[in-house]
Amino acid sequence: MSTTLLDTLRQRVPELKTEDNTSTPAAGCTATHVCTTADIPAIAEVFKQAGYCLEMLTCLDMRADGGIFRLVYHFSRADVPDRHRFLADVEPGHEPPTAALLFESANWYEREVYDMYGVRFAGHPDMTRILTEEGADYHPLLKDFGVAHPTDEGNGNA
Amino acid sequence: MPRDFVDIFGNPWLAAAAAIAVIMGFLSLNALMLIWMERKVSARMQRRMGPTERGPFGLLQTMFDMIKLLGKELITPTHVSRKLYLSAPVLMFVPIVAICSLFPLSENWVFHKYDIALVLVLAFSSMSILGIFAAGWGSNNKYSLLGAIRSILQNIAYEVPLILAVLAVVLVARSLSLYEIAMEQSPIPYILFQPLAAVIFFIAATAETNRAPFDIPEAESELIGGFHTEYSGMRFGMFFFAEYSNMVIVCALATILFLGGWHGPVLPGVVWFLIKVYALIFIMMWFRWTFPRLRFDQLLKFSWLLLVPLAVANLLVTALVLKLL
Amino acid sequence: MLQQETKSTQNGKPSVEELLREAGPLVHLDVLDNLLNQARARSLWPLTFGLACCAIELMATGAARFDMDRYGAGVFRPSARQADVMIVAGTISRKMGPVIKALWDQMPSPKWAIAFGGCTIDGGPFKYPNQYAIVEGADKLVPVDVYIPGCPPRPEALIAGILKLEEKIKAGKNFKA
Amino acid sequence: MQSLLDIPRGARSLLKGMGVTIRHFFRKPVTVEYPRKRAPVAKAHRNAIVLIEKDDIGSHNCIACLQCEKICPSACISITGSRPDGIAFKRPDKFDVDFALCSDCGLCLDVCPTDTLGYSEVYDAAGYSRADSKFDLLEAWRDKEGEALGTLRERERKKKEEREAKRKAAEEAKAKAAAKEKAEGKEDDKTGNGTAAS
Amino acid sequence: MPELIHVGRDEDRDTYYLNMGPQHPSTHGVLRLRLLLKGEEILEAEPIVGYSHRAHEKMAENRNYIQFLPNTSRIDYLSGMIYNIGYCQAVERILGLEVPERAEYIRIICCELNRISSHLLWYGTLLMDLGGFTPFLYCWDDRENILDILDEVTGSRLTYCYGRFGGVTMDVNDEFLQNTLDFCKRFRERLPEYETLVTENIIFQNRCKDVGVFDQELAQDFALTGPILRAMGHKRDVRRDEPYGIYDKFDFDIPTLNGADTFDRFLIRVEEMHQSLSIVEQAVSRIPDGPVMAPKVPRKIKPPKGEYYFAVESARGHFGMFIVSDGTEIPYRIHLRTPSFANLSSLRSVLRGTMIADTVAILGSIDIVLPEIDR
Repeated sequence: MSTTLLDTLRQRVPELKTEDNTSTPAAGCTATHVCTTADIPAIAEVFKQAGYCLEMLTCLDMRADGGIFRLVYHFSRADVPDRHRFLADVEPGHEPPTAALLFESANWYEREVYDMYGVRFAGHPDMTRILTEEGADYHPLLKDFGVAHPTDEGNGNA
Repeated sequence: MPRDFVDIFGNPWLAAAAAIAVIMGFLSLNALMLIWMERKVSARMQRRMGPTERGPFGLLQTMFDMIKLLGKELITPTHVSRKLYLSAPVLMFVPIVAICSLFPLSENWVFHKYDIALVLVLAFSSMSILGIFAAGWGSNNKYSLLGAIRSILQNIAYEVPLILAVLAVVLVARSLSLYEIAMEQSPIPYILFQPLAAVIFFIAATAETNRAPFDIPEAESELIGGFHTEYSGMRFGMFFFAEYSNMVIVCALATILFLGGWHGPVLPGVVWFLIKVYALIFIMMWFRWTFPRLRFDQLLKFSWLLLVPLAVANLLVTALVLKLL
Repeated sequence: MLQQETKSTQNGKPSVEELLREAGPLVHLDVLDNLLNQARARSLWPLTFGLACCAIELMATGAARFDMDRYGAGVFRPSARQADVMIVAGTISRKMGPVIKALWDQMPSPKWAIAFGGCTIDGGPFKYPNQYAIVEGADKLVPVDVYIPGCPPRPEALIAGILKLEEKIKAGKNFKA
Repeated sequence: MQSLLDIPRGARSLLKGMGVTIRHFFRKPVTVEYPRKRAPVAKAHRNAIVLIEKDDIGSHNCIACLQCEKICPSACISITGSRPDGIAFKRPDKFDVDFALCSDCGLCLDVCPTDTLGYSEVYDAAGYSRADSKFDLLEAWRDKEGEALGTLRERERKKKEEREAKRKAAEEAKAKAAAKEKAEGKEDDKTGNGTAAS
Repeated sequence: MPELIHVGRDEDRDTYYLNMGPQHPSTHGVLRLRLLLKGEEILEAEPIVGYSHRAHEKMAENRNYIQFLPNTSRIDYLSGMIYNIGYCQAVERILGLEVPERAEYIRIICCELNRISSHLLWYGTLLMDLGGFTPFLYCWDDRENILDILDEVTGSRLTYCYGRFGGVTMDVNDEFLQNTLDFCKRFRERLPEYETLVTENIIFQNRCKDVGVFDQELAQDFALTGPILRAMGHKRDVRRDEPYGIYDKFDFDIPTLNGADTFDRFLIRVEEMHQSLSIVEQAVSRIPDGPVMAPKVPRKIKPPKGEYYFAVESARGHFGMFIVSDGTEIPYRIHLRTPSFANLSSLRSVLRGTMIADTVAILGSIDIVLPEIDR
């Protein structure tokens, strides 16, 4: 079943690097794939046909090593536990294509990623902030935003 | 024939003033008692204790509430249309005092002997809806507006079965005077003749006072405060006051029409009358603390599609039976 | 005329303020004030206003076992116009700040505020340097009368807080913390 | 609306519902009248942390190691300690807890090496100002501090004496052993000499 | 906080915006629903969240793994125990820590009791939203019994911090087990009473039947999870699909109905309470003796570098923790995939065409907790 899925995936996105995680249960997903943001809509379409849902979408601030934001997509199946993780890198300032047209849940996820990281999504129906206060001009989850760098032994509050 | 107030005081104006004084006294005492009773009944039904710390069994709690409400600041929001907003509590309260003067409490306890008391009661009771609408429309607040619209539709919808049920009784008693209706029922209360009319009357009456499953106009969980959202201090107290007085009126009407007013084996007339009224009030409170709220359109359908046909059918059957007798 | 009078106190004549102070108020309102305070203390209507975890303990206090209604405080008024005491229960986020301020202004005048829970005293477990999301303490928004620490405090703590607020109201003007 | 046949079923369900509430009307309420009677609170209930009396010192046994201050997620503990003379461990001069910040997580109790932290019995604290929720934990032990220092010094002295006694015993043992060896050595020499001489 | 009436007249319909503002008796916290209304019928519904955003994820990045524990039970304070122990299980799986058998059983008992108490609170608030106040008080009375039992061993009533990496802080005595059994027996006797008072009540059925029907593709579109998904016919439960802890040793079935309306969501949760009761009874009867803490737990938790994901079944649905570690003691990123965030976003398309009274019923049946949405 999932092999046919991977084949259709590879047809649509040839240069997809896949790494199988069934051996490491802690990773929590059957396979991790690294792709570019351009082919996210294609991937989303494949998973939509296969009946998967976009369970999670978040972002990592990797500007320290590599100067990029890394988007993490989780596609998960309804009845059989099968989860695929997609990592897509975004240069700061670029706008990855939105997945909200295919998966409605992406609408709020992408708004949250924009709110927290400042990564805007092209084609998003309502690209506004969702969680922070009205009139907030900062993106809180960026690594350099307002945290006293935590020393190893004490916590950030010392 | 009983000596009514006009005979006692001679001059009718004096009699009217005395009647108003008695009614206001009775109503305010009654409202304090009922609010306390409602909180205690609801508490007991919910496994808790209700007001206990203020006076014996918490009896003084409502008095403190009223004094506090008197001492509150009366906010008149700027975006409010003052005339409607300020007149609403008065509009709501005046018909109640008027209705109370029509009830015969017992053989010789009646303010004035009217021969068409029933028509007056129904006329005045439909006036109090103006107060609710003035409050809702006047306070220029979307929630209050919704509450006002809902209360008008609901009162119209439940006025019709109320009147039809009352008509059935009038047919049987062949009189419009509350005093004579009550006198007719000395041996057997009309509830035995008209059980369906009694049920319809009681359901429509609960809806009339915006209580229990029909408390859509001030549905707390949807419309925050319904029509009295913008009212504070003693103005809100007046709405509270009016609601409980409405309850008394409706239950008094029910006792006179169906439970035979003051007729009862041993105790004096007035005591029987009050026992029956408070029993019906207890049932109303019982309704409130058991049932969830009807949705607005179901409420209207329930009245137009169910209560009204039943009431009309009941009326026809009564007329037929009376014709044959 | 009053101003010159006060200036001429050097030659030993008592100034007008002293005279007024000795004479005391012309109309003794404090008896009525005291009566109103006694009534206000005994019927505090809270505003239904739960923000986060402490709201559950607020509901627990209104429920069967601890029953705030024994003190007349069980009448939860949803509309701010009819509430006397605003029990701020839960973390106050920055986005919620103006809403609380607006609700406080909508409440009629003799009004009090109870800061229920650590977050409303000074940020609670969510306080760390450069915290961007919460208002650290309800007294930055509304004048708080009673602080109840705990995360979340037990329902008994809220009843104790209400009793403390009642003492404060009963004491009226000459209340010393 | 449901069909006309439903009315009896509907009415019966309403009446049975009313039966439930009226039954509760006559049952005893479950309310605990708080100030008058207090509901039993679990022993393990977590309130504000306090220093508890530890193994017969007559006072707390906090050695101001600042472990709890480091681990506390909301940094609500602040301690300054100093070493009184004659005692190996430090004693806290200031032990303040801002209970408004505390989230009752219990990490400080896990981490305390001398297990001298516990939970207080007061679960209904309420105050008129922010300062009412800042507790000074040493206040309860201030008067017992002198006596505790006495017992600690005395225990320290006893330990020092034991150490000296042990050291002395060790030396004697060594000395005796050395003496014994010398004694055996002399016999060896004698035997040795004997053999050598013959 | 109702705004002034400004009636926006577009060509044929007079519509107006109504603000079921952050302070509303039936928005279960500080959700703001901006409704575009025509009379009582809703044309557009926009849930506005963020009013209790407390920066949990930012706090995860400035304290080490053990210090993030108290935060976990405050994300969704109704299933605080499930979140707290879920976080411990996530880190244990990353570190490969073995938890002793008795601790696993205690965790199962506490999580299921917490699930029942969360469903009881949902039961009460749903009924209060529909206008019946009495069931709310009955539910709270039973919930207080659960809180007493859990208070006995965890020390707190709502925001538990009972789990540690490698086990639990305090062992459980026989009195706790006996109390749990008594509660289960007494609660089973009370459930029929709720049945007559609410489930068979004709008014309640009219208010809930065929109200807020979720059509099938919503499940995939909005990534719905939890009782909402199970009311749409999908037999999906993280405890069964991706078993964690020792859930596979217990036999409990996952209730599913396919009416997908408020009444079915109601029945699903009532059935789930029965299932949790049976799990608790099985766990109490088979709990072994032994330690409650793993023998050697590393003093400093430094998970190896990499991305990990762990999911548990909370009372509201699939709660997942996406933990990214860079090898140090401070987590690089912990993203909390909370169920209500996705479930609430489905409100946008479900509320079209319903009435205000239905909004309250649907919102109550979705059972959301605001700080879990705003994190």
